Amino acid sequence: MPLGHDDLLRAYRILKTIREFEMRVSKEYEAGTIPGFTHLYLGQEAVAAGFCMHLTDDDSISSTHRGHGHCIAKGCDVRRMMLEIYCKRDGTCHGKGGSMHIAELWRGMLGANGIVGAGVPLALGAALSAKTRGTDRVAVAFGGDGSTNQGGVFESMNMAVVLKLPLIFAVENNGYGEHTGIAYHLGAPSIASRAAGFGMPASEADGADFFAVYEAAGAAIARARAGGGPMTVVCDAPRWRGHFEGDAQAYRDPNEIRHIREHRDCVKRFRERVLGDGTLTAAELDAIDAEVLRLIEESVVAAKAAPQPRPEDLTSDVYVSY
Amino acid sequence: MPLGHDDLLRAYRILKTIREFEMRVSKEYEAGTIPGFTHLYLGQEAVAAGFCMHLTDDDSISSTHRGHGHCIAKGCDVRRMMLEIYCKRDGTCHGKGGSMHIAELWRGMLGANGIVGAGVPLALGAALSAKTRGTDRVAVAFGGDGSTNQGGVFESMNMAVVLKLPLIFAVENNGYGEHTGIAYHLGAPSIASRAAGFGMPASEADGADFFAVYEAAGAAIARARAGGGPMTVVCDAPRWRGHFEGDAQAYRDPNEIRHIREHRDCVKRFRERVLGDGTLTAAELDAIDAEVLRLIEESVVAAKAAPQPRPEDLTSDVYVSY
Amino acid sequence: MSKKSFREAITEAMRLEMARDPRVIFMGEDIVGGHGGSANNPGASGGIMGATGSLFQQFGAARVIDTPISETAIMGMAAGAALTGLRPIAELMFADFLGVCFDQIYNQAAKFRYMFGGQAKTPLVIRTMTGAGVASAAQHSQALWPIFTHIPGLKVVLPSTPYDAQGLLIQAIRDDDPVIFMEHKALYNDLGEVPDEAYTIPFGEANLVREGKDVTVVAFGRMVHFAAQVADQLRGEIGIDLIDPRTTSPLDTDTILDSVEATGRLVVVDEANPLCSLASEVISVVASEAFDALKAAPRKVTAPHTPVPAAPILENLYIPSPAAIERAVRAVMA
Amino acid sequence: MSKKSFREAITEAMRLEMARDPRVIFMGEDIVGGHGGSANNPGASGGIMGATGSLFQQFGAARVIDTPISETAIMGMAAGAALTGLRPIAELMFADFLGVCFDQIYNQAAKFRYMFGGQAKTPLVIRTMTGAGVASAAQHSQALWPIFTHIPGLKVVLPSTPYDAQGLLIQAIRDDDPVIFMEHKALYNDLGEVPDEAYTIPFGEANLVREGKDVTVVAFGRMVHFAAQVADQLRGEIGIDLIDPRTTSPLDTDTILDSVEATGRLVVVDEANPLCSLASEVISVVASEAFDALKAAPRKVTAPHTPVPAAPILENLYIPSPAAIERAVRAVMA
Ligand SMILES: Cc1ncc(C[n+]2csc(CCOP(=O)(O)OP(=O)(O)O)c2C)c(N)n1
Ligand SMILES: Cc1ncc(C[n+]2csc(CCOP(=O)(O)OP(=O)(O)O)c2C)c(N)n1
Ligand SMILES: [Mg+2]
Ligand SMILES: [Mg+2]
Repeated sequence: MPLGHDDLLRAYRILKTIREFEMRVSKEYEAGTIPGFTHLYLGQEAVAAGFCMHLTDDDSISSTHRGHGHCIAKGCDVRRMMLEIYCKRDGTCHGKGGSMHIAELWRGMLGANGIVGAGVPLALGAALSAKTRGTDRVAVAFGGDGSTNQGGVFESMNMAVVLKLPLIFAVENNGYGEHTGIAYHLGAPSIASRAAGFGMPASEADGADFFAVYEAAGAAIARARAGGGPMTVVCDAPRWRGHFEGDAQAYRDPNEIRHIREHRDCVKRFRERVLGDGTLTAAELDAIDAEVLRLIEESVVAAKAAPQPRPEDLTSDVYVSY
Repeated sequence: MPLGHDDLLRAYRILKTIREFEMRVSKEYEAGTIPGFTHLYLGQEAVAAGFCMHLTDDDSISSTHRGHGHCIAKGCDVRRMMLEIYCKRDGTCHGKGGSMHIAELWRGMLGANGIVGAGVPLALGAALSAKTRGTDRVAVAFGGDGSTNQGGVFESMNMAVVLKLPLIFAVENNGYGEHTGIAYHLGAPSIASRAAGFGMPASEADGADFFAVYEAAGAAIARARAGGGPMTVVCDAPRWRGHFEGDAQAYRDPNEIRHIREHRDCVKRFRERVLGDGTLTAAELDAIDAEVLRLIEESVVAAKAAPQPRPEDLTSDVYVSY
Repeated sequence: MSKKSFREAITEAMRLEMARDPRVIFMGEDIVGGHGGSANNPGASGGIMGATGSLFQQFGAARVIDTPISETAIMGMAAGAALTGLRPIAELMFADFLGVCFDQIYNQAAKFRYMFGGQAKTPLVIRTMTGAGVASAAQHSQALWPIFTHIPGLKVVLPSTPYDAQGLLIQAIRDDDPVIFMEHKALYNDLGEVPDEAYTIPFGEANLVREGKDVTVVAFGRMVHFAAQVADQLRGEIGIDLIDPRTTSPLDTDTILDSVEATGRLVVVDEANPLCSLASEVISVVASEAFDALKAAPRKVTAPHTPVPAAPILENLYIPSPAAIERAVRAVMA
Repeated sequence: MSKKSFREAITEAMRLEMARDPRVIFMGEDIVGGHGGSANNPGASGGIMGATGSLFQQFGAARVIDTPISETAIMGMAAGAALTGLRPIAELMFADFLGVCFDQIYNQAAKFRYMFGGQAKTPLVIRTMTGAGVASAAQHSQALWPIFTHIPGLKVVLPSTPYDAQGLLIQAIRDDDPVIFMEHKALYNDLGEVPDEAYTIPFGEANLVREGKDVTVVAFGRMVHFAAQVADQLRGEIGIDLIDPRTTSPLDTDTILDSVEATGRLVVVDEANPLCSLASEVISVVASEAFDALKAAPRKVTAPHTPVPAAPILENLYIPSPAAIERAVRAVMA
């Protein structure tokens, strides 16, 4: 899976799109134009990108409450995502899901999820589909460090090993479950060693380094595609913002945030590396930057102006038939 | 914790009482005098005995659907247990619990449990009580090999480590969860290694050997009492009967059952050892045998003749007040 | 047509649909049995009710999947498989176990379609054993259908006969929404005439079990038989219009309302606990929508607000009895 | 007396009881916050609603216990602690999460006393956030009290004011049965006069919020305020007897029946989904037990049979509105 020129451009576009999308959502949220509450993926972009670069629309991912990045990396329509975050009629979910439930099923994006850990058994099901049909498709279950303490996640680990399913547990360790640090909530020496105890390989990668994630994810996905069964990949990923927008973060040392923003910025690192080794040019990157910013700007403008759901939408789509 | 003479007599009495109790329940069940369904502890006696010999009424245990042995080892009133199995008014639970829900709370027996794995979080709570009150009490959560695949059990393992609770996970590996072998249902190399992955020590013992269980349990319990936190002890224990009484066991090789009955009979092995090293005499053991048989006989006769619950018992004891 | 037990009718429904549609798969604990056992003969056991081993022999391990005791993973796996193009049947051995996996049912499967703005189809069937009557005590005897019925996005089926079981299960498997299919354990050995070929019974269409002009009796699941017994006993004296809704969600309120319009009297019989139950629901619908037709206060006959006791003598008092139904019928006639 | 918010009243109830009784402990996710964080200051966060950090400062880590995200272990731990002599308060952050831990609540805590033949006391309080109204979508907005109310062995509390919240929570903590204490998230900032010392409000005693002789309106939780608004608007024209049951299990049916005996008309307002709901339950009880008093068909005003939509514009249509309540009141008067 060496990354060609186009791959690198695509990777950068994903990283940058997530970054700018989330920066803008943060700003708009603060301005009070977005309903509900929202959890941003800022700082963790390399994880979603590093995994999804290996996936096609036929592969599935399940996601979390912090799902925007996974959606973008999996190729979801960014304009419709923004419409959804604004709960508008033409959003991905017609305004009925909002930030925490964005899904694009035909693209294999099985939904953000408001229940911690609940996406994992769903990805298990996608992996079962893949195996039952005799395909080489895989499923990736994204989840946070905190989510790895949920019973359903453990059950899924054992089930995936027992049934030898093509499922990758992609753990995003950002060091916190809400306001509680991993040093407190995790009894095991590490998430990876605990996962390995279930009888599957587990690797670790620097989640602020796209290339490291890409490599670790690629190995796990290739193994699963070849029938090797499940694997866990734990990525250390910095969370730039609070648990949700509006979180005062009194539990964090401001230096921690400053440090990760300065030294563990995956977009900046990507840029530096590809410019450093000459695989991409500044002009190429700047062009993407400009396109991304335009896309986000247009998305927000459109979302604000877009029509609301209609009253009759309240009762539609509960069932296929009833 | 060396076993003195009285300890050995007590241990033997427990082993023998469980054995004869279950043999008789099996017989009576086949004769159709016992309502409902029932799961027998036959063959696994050394596990309950080996653990409970270390416990007092102030320590707690949680149990499973296969709970008779745990109850007896924890000191529950055998006559009232038999009454309960017959669902009679003077049974441990006044006939409202039956075989699967026998509890004697004041003795720290927190109940058999019809939901696989569900007793474990309850024992976690007992361990929390012990710690919160500043006592050196401990809790033991009994569970089968199959139960270790339940989410709530995993959650409890992590929780116990995080809160450093005096809880011992006593796993009774009888090789089967209902009709499915552990070679199929367990993805990990072993139950102990998976538990160790949670950040606690895990040991293994021959569950057909009372002395081996006693030693392993003693180490774990002493550690917990001293504030060392949770531990897992996995005991290999043979299941003599089917999953429940009436199970045809087509999934088992008759030789397997024959083999374990001949070579892994914990009562026989106990007898041979204490007679062999001269710590107990045949007369002492025979006396206990006779007493136990009389107790069981009397219990069954009494249970059969005992009065049924009264109609008004149907609606009593739902709440303390309502 | 042939005589089949309720149990056989269910197996037959699965067999017919699995043969027809390769997307139908079946998963659960010990639905095959024997994997990893010393006799090494998967299928030897065929499920705790002995109903499904033959499906494994016929369709193989890729489509009849034994699982560890991990209900959250099972239900989530089934829901995820349904989202990605399969049509899974997942067995929850006892309905009582919903507590360890409810999230995957009501927050996930039931809500996908709505949350995702109509994108999702979740053709998932959860088969589960329910009900009291075999001295299995508080954690293996519950009804729980009011809980499932409360949840938008779920369909809930309560068959009362082998004929209905087969037709409703085939309908459930072909249905594109998540369906909870509740099998009363006291009915498994009931026999009835059942067609050999596939047929479906639509959801939301009640069965008029007996016709009568004096009292409308709505009964669910096993209670249909108790109510029918009472209807037969009272024939000539009191005419009972006995309605078996067959599905509680959707609920065929039209048939119930039409009947009450004619009889003016209503008794609802439900084995579930009384509060926020189907019995309350039916009475509420009738009181709100057929108020003028009602000639007497409607009555419900349900289990008491207690767990299920182990002792058979108490369990018999717990379960609504034909005698209690008769008393209620006479009371509304008074 | 002092002015307190609903949120403060809840914290105060816990504080008073924890100070009074050393057996009372409190556990949940992030109820303290800050453990293991880089600022290393436990209590810095004080719970997702900012309500409980001060309890940690006052009572320490042994009695105010932060947990991993493991609701089954939390609820089971609380139930086991209650069985062994403590009086735990366990927080389930959102009621919507009951799906991952329901077994420990309804098969364990709720059934101990009955299954064990009266041996057990389970003085457990589960505090949980509930309800729609803040655009939190389908998995963070549910009512779900009908499900808890259905279960024998549980008590269910739905406070509507700061005063009631404090008194009912103290009652809950002193109660020897498992209590589900449901806090509506749209009420947290409501202010009210609340005594500074401990007081209790008994369970099963409704509050008569407004008196009137024309229509009985029974409303739950947040809906009490909407109904009161309607009662005030219609004063002079239509007299509304507004009843807030405060607890749904036990349910004060006497007060409701007495009122309907006087008014002959009934409207029930419930934010929960409609099927097998409290609204249905109340109508059913009244239709069965005050049939002769009823002058018109009772009506219910509930959420529709749908999940909670994210869009505020839809959510506002989802939640029963004062306008819808008024329409129902006028309809039963017609
Ligand atoms: C079952 C459940 N419990 C609790 C919550 C509340 N909650 C939402 S996000 C979160 C923290 C999740 O932490 P982690 O998995 O590390 O993800 P992160 O937010 O760090 O990305 C919690 C506790 C929930 N949504 N679902
Ligand atoms: C949550 C739950 N799932 C399934 C069952 C049905 N069941 C009862 S016992 C059992 C097997 C348990 O196996 P194990 O833990 O090894 O205990 P053993 O019977 O071998 O003692 C199963 C699946 C249950 N009671 N509860
Ligand atoms: Mg995290
Ligand atoms: Mg076993």
